[in-house]
Amino acid sequence: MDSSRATAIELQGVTKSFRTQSGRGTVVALDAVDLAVETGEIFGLVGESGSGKTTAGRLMVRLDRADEGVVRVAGADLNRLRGKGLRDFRRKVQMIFQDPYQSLNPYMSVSDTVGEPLIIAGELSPAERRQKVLQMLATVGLGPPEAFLRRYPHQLSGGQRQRVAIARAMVLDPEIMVADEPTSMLDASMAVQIYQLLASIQAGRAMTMVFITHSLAAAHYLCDRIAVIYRGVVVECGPAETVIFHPRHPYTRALMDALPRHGRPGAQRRYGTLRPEPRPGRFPGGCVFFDHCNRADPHRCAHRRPALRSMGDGVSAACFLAAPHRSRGM
Amino acid sequence: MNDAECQGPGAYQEPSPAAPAPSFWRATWRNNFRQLVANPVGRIGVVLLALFALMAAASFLPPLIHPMYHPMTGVDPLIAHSTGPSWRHWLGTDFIGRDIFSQLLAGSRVAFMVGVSAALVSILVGTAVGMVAGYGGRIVDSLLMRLADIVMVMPTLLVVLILASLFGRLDIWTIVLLIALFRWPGVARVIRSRTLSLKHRPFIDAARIAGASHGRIILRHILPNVMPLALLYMTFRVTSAIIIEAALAFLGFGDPATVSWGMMLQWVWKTGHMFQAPYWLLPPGLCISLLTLSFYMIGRALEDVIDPRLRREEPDA
Amino acid sequence: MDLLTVDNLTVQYLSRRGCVTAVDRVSFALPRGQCFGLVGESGSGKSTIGAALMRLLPPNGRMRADGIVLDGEELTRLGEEEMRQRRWRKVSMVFQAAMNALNPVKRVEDQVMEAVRTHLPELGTPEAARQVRQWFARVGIPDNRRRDYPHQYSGGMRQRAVIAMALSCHPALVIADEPTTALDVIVQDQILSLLGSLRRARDMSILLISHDISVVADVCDRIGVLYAGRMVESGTRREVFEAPAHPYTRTLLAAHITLADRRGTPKTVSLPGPEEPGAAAGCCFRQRCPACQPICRQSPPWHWLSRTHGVRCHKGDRST
Amino acid sequence: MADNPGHPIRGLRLLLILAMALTIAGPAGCRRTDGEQPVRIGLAEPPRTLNIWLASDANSNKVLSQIYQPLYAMDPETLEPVPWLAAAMPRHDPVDNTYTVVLRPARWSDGTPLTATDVAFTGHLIQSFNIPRYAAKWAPVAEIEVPDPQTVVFRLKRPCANFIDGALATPVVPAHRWAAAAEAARRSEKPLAALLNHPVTDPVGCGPFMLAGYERDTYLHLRRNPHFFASGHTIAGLSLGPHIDGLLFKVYGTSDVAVLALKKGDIDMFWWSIQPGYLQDLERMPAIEVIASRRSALYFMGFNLRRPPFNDLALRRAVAVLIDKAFIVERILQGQGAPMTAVVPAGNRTWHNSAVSSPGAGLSRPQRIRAAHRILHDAGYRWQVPPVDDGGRIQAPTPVLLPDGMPMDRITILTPPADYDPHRAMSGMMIQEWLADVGIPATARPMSFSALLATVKSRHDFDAFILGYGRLPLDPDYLRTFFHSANAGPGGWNMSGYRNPRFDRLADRSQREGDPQQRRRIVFQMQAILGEDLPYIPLYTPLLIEAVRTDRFQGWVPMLEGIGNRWSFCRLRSVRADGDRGGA
Amino acid sequence: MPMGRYLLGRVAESVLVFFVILTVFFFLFRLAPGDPVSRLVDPGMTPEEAALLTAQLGLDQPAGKQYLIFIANFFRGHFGVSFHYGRPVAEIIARRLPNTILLFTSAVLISALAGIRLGKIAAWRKGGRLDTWMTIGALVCHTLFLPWVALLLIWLLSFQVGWFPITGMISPELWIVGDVTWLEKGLDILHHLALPLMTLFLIHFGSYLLIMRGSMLETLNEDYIFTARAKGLPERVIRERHAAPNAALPVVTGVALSLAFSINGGALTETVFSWPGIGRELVFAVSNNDYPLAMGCFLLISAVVLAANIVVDLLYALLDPRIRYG
Repeated sequence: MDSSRATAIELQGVTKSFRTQSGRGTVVALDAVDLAVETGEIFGLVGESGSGKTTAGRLMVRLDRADEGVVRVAGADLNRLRGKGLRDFRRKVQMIFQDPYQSLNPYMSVSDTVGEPLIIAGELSPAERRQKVLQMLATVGLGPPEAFLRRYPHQLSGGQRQRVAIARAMVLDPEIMVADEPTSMLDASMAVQIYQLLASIQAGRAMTMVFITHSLAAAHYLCDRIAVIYRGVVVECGPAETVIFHPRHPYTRALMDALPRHGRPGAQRRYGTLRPEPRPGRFPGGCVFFDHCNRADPHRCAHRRPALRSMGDGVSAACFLAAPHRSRGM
Repeated sequence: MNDAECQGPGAYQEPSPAAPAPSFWRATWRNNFRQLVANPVGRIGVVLLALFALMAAASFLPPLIHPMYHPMTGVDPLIAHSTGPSWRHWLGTDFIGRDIFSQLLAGSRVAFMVGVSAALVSILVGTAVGMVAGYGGRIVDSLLMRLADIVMVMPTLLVVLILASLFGRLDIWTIVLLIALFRWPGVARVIRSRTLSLKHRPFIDAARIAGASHGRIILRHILPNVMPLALLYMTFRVTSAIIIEAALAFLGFGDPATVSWGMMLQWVWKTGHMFQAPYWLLPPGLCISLLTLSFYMIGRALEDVIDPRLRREEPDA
Repeated sequence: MDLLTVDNLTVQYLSRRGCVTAVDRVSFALPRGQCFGLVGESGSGKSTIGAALMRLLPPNGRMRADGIVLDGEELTRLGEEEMRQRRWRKVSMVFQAAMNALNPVKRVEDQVMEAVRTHLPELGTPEAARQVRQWFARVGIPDNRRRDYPHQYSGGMRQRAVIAMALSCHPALVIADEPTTALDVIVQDQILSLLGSLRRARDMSILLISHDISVVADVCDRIGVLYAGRMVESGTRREVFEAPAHPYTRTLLAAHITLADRRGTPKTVSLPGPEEPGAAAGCCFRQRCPACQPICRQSPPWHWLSRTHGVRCHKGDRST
Repeated sequence: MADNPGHPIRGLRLLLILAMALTIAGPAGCRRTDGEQPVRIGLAEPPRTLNIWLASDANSNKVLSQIYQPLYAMDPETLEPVPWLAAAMPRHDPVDNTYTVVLRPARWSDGTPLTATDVAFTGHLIQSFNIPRYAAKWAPVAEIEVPDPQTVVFRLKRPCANFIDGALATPVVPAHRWAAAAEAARRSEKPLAALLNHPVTDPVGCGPFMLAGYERDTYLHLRRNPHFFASGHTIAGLSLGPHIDGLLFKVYGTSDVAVLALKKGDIDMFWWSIQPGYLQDLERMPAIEVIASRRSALYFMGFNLRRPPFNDLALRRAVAVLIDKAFIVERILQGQGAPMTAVVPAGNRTWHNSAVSSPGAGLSRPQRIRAAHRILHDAGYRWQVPPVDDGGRIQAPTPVLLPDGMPMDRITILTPPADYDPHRAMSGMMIQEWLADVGIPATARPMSFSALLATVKSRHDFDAFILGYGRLPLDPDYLRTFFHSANAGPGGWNMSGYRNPRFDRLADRSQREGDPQQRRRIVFQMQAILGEDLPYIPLYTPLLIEAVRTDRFQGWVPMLEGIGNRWSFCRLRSVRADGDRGGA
Repeated sequence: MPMGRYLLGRVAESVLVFFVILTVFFFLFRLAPGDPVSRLVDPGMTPEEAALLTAQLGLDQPAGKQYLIFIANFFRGHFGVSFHYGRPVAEIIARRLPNTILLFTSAVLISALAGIRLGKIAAWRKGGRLDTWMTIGALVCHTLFLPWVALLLIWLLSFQVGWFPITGMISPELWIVGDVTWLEKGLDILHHLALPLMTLFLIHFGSYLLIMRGSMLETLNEDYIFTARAKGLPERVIRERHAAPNAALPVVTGVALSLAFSINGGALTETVFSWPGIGRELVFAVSNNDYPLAMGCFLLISAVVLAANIVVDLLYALLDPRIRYG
């Protein structure tokens, strides 16, 4: 990677916790996370449900605010953003949501939905706005666009809805786009189309994109670099190709092990880093993966949390046991 | 089993791109109305309501025919006491010789007026409070909801009764206002919880990311989504407003210048005709029940149409 | 000897707008001890087949079949009460949304126990309790968590509990309807291997219903591909994966992203073709089919490509 | 989803069984006892209290008047005072202005003898605590002396025309029962409140009955007082018993239910005015007798004479002409009353001036409009379109213009709310319409009773009002109270603000005039003046309609204010056991 | 422990709400136009006497001071003295309260039981004829105009048929006799209870039926009901053990929420049936301008509703493990 490229998104020591639903406890969604996304790349955030990847995405677009740490996006410190600064920021950073059935207001037509950011930005005349909306609809592959203008979400299929959502996000030509599992609710054939659409849009506009997903395959398919996140902690980060085919962190390896082998049982080597039974007890100060880790050192890993260390090849991993030198597996 | 599976292929019809989609709201309305009358409960409700609407509309006619058919001040010059049905007075006359049928017609107008306007006000207040509380969260939410709690634990009829006895001068609009002011918390609660769930829906997040202001989010995004619910609650509020007004009038705390069904019952009652004049006693009571029933039935049926999974409202009155 | 044979199963739903056919003349056979995977996208009718086999369609559902034979017994001829007794005892189910499949106000163990006591009353309470404990051990739920309520479990544990419940009466057939859809990769892997090992240990048959072709590929011996309520292709795993005969199967396989794919690699995915109403007649896939021909306006017949491999396509005989 | 079809019924069956059980429980409740046969009386509200000093409500009085007795009672025929606890009419000494009263031998219901000390105690109690409703009557009394246990001497500060009707008609309470309570009250922070709120559970009086039971606020049982002084005596020409075991007061929340109870035979008398609607039905029943009594009641429309527009006598006259009292009586009261002419009700035969007449009596609606138009027109009122055109035809007028050419502001007629008195509320509505006939813009507005009183009595911020006194005393001293200019201040009873020096002089004289004939002339004159000046327009006196069952008890004594009087209860006899119980 | 803290919070909150209501109504009563003693005043009373009476009732003080006195007394357990009865409000309420509790609890219990039972069945047979008629019947019952129905019932069942006593709570003829056993007295009260109970039942049970039906229908759509069916459980077990307990939960809340409304009806019923309870006393006090008593009754009713809400929260936690262990 070219280290001279500018940083579009930067997270430094970001911590975020939520109250539980009953309001009696708190859940740490992100725990002192450091991340940097470079301008113009597609950055993948990979993790299981509840790992904090969506929280990270929401912090980046300032839907939530960090409890601690600095979130810097498009040159703005999000903790200090308000008023005009926030309005400018909203124009530059957009998001695509997971569930297209939920992310469109059922009572707004397609033209209203896509045109709303333009109305809020308040620059174009109604006629220009209509032109722009039509143009965007065509861009996302909804054709003929005129036919979709007066439709409502319930008259659209899932794939079409997600395209509308993408059109809405793109209508202001943002610099940065956060896509939060945009295909998890879609059938596989639709998902591929959405991936291709995102890739082409990104390539055409040199946009920075953060792609949040639970699927290593999708991350590998789309991303330049990825970060694997587990229980609110980034455990491994680096170029997609390297992280996936030469994982350093035991958790990443466990993920690879668990991937369906697609009709070829035993086709891929197992790392065997996952314990069959989790270790009993709680280890609040230790490594987040300690209780599931087959390789862990009970003395070190249970009590101290490993920091992200560079492993070479642009990869860094948060594990005491990962070895930088033997870069081709254990 | 999810819905899409049940529908199977062919359930989802891609609209033809050539034909412009029909107006969403009109189509929704027509469709909902069809569903409403498809339900036997809804059908009875609609028919009854239409009947009462007709009565209310017709209430302007009798005084035009002859001044003695004025529901409040028109007395039959020949009749000075309550009489049974006749050609001249279809439902008979009350104790000073007024025509009961014209009173009944006027009563339906008053009932609509009271019910709909009280419901409208309470729904407006309730929806506004609910949306602001649900969307505002934290302190705003706590304050508004405590206020709602306070109002909610008070039995409306008794409170209005107390206020009526304290302040005396209750005209029908004051009563309407009072009923409305004590009947919003239930709506506010429901709208609030709906708003809370909407607030975490991604389309609200999407609107925020698009830069929408709070006002815009509430008005453009939340309001349309809570409207059907508010509408549904309105039918229930109409019934409770009618019943409370009737009870108030029956107990003698109503507006004596207004011929409402409750007032008619009070006249029957206070003049000692309770068990002597069934032609006078039965119609207003039946009308109160049937009109509230019609609204209630429509509400019930609407509930199924709008969203079968909506939490059902505690029936009240 | 097949454990289950389904012959021309049709399911229709009556709605206000008329009758909707969710499953259209589907036939398949499941040999004893094997795992049969039903794959299809949403709306293909795969879950409906599961419900129809249990005879648990919603009130507006109507089913018709030339025969559903389970373990030598014709299910369609059974009365309601007889069918009730067969459920769980002969055929049980693992559900998609394990979160909601358990009654939130009853303890998990009681819910498993309930099934055993209903269907194996001859066991007696102590013996039933012992067996239930064993099942919990087998699926890997710690002893001290048996008496918990469902909401206290994690997603994976709930799915394990549902599996324990499904197997507790030793059914011959388990219908697993999207058993891992809501789960994470690692847990999914664990659940699938658990199902697999239990199947081998107990010599059960599994009907696995999933939209995820990779899950089916991992577990199943045979695979049936559903599209729009029709079975378009079925065969052994190898046959379907290595020599897909139906254009839809090929689309499905191609659309699935694996680690072998990269942004650059071209993925041929058919876009929806021109929309045309009245799709009921003819091949159901015709509007999305890249190789659609005039003959596709007629309903395609079922071609057997091998003893196990069949396809419903006009070009079926030539496409291999 | 087949289910046992009998199932839904099971839940109902349970309820049915419960309902049946409750029905069967009935006979226990209906069990008649052979022992006591009290006269069962329905009341509309529970008696407020058994403390005589707090008992300002009708229902408490109904009960307590059977227990506590005055020195002089009212003759049912002549309505003149007759000696009751007193042995004879008082001896009046005009020189030092003293009244000497000798008591009959009598005992309290606990057996202790009634003495003059009790009477003096009662007087002192009222005076020292300023007990409302009694203190004013006792104000003229300067001194009470007890020369011997059977004699009381009252020394008055000034001549007082209604001393016997007022102070000497006060119920006497036993000193031995009240002394301690009075002493305790005197020491407390708020003596009067303490006395009024003193709980009385066992009132001891010397009346025909005494308290036997008071349960759960649903009934009150009085038993015959064995020590009743008048048993076997003949007073006011009536030989007295009582011949019945006792009185059982039952409370019915609404009058229609009470009437049902009467029809069913659950009560022997409903001691409350019965709504005319029931009459037809009740009169048909052989076992029920309906008795109509006259009342000493005044229902009137009052004006605010302190400010325009009703400070103008012409306008008041016009209103008086417009009001169709016959309509109100016939339609609203449904014939159960009489139009009222003078301020003193016609039932008060001694003091009513029958020479005063209603303006416009007997006129038809158009005649009234014409008459009112003429009065107003002569007084300078004008219309753009008058109510009567040049040809004498009635037409819809434009709002009336005052003599100064200004349009008349909308005036408000305050009435009590319908729950309190539907008749007055409805009369207000009708008057509003009648006034509209000549273009007087009036609105009838019901107002809570207390707010109404505060407005007209204290704040004086009103135009006109409709009020009534359901139970005026017989002595016409209230004329002075209502219309003397000294009472026109805030809180005073001269709510209209009526000021007429001539009337004031007459009123002052009437209070001191000892000669009944002379006093009568003065009172008649006062009524005539009021009839001219019209600060009030007397509207109607309702009749009191009561219904009793005649199949168990007979012997009711009709009287002004109804049959529920002490004479009735002392003379009632059981129908069936007439012979053998009569002498007991 | 968290449950305990939560409960404490709820109680504190309710107490706060209670005092707000108390304060608002206190000043409302004081601000109202009109003189509360006016009802006690008759023409025989001079202005001086009226002023004395006002002072003796403590009404001559400024409202703020009266409020402080009221609050101070409130904490000492004195809720004021009724203008009308001249007795402490607490004493009057204490006498009426058991009657109201008897009528109300039995009405709510019986109608809730019946409503839940029938609602369950209606939902179970959704769409059937039984369901349709039950729903319509419930709606009709629910929308009946209470005082009207009450009077008709009295006329029909008490007067015409003669099954029940006309109104009231006891038959005095029976009670004034010395030798009546407690059993007979109890039966007598029950006999009087029947008709008001029936009225309240008619009005309430419909609403419970409808709530239960709705809740049950919702529950029947849940996945675990499908699971239970798939498990081959008998239908009765599914309905009684799986669906009904879950469906009954919201009904419990419904009962608490509708309590304030039921009290409206309760007051009307007590008034029509001369049932010596709180509701009738309140209506009576209101029309007699007996502010201390009206205020006392009203505060008591508010307190009961507030307490009921807390009880329901507790009950909910007891019935729903998701809350108990959440």
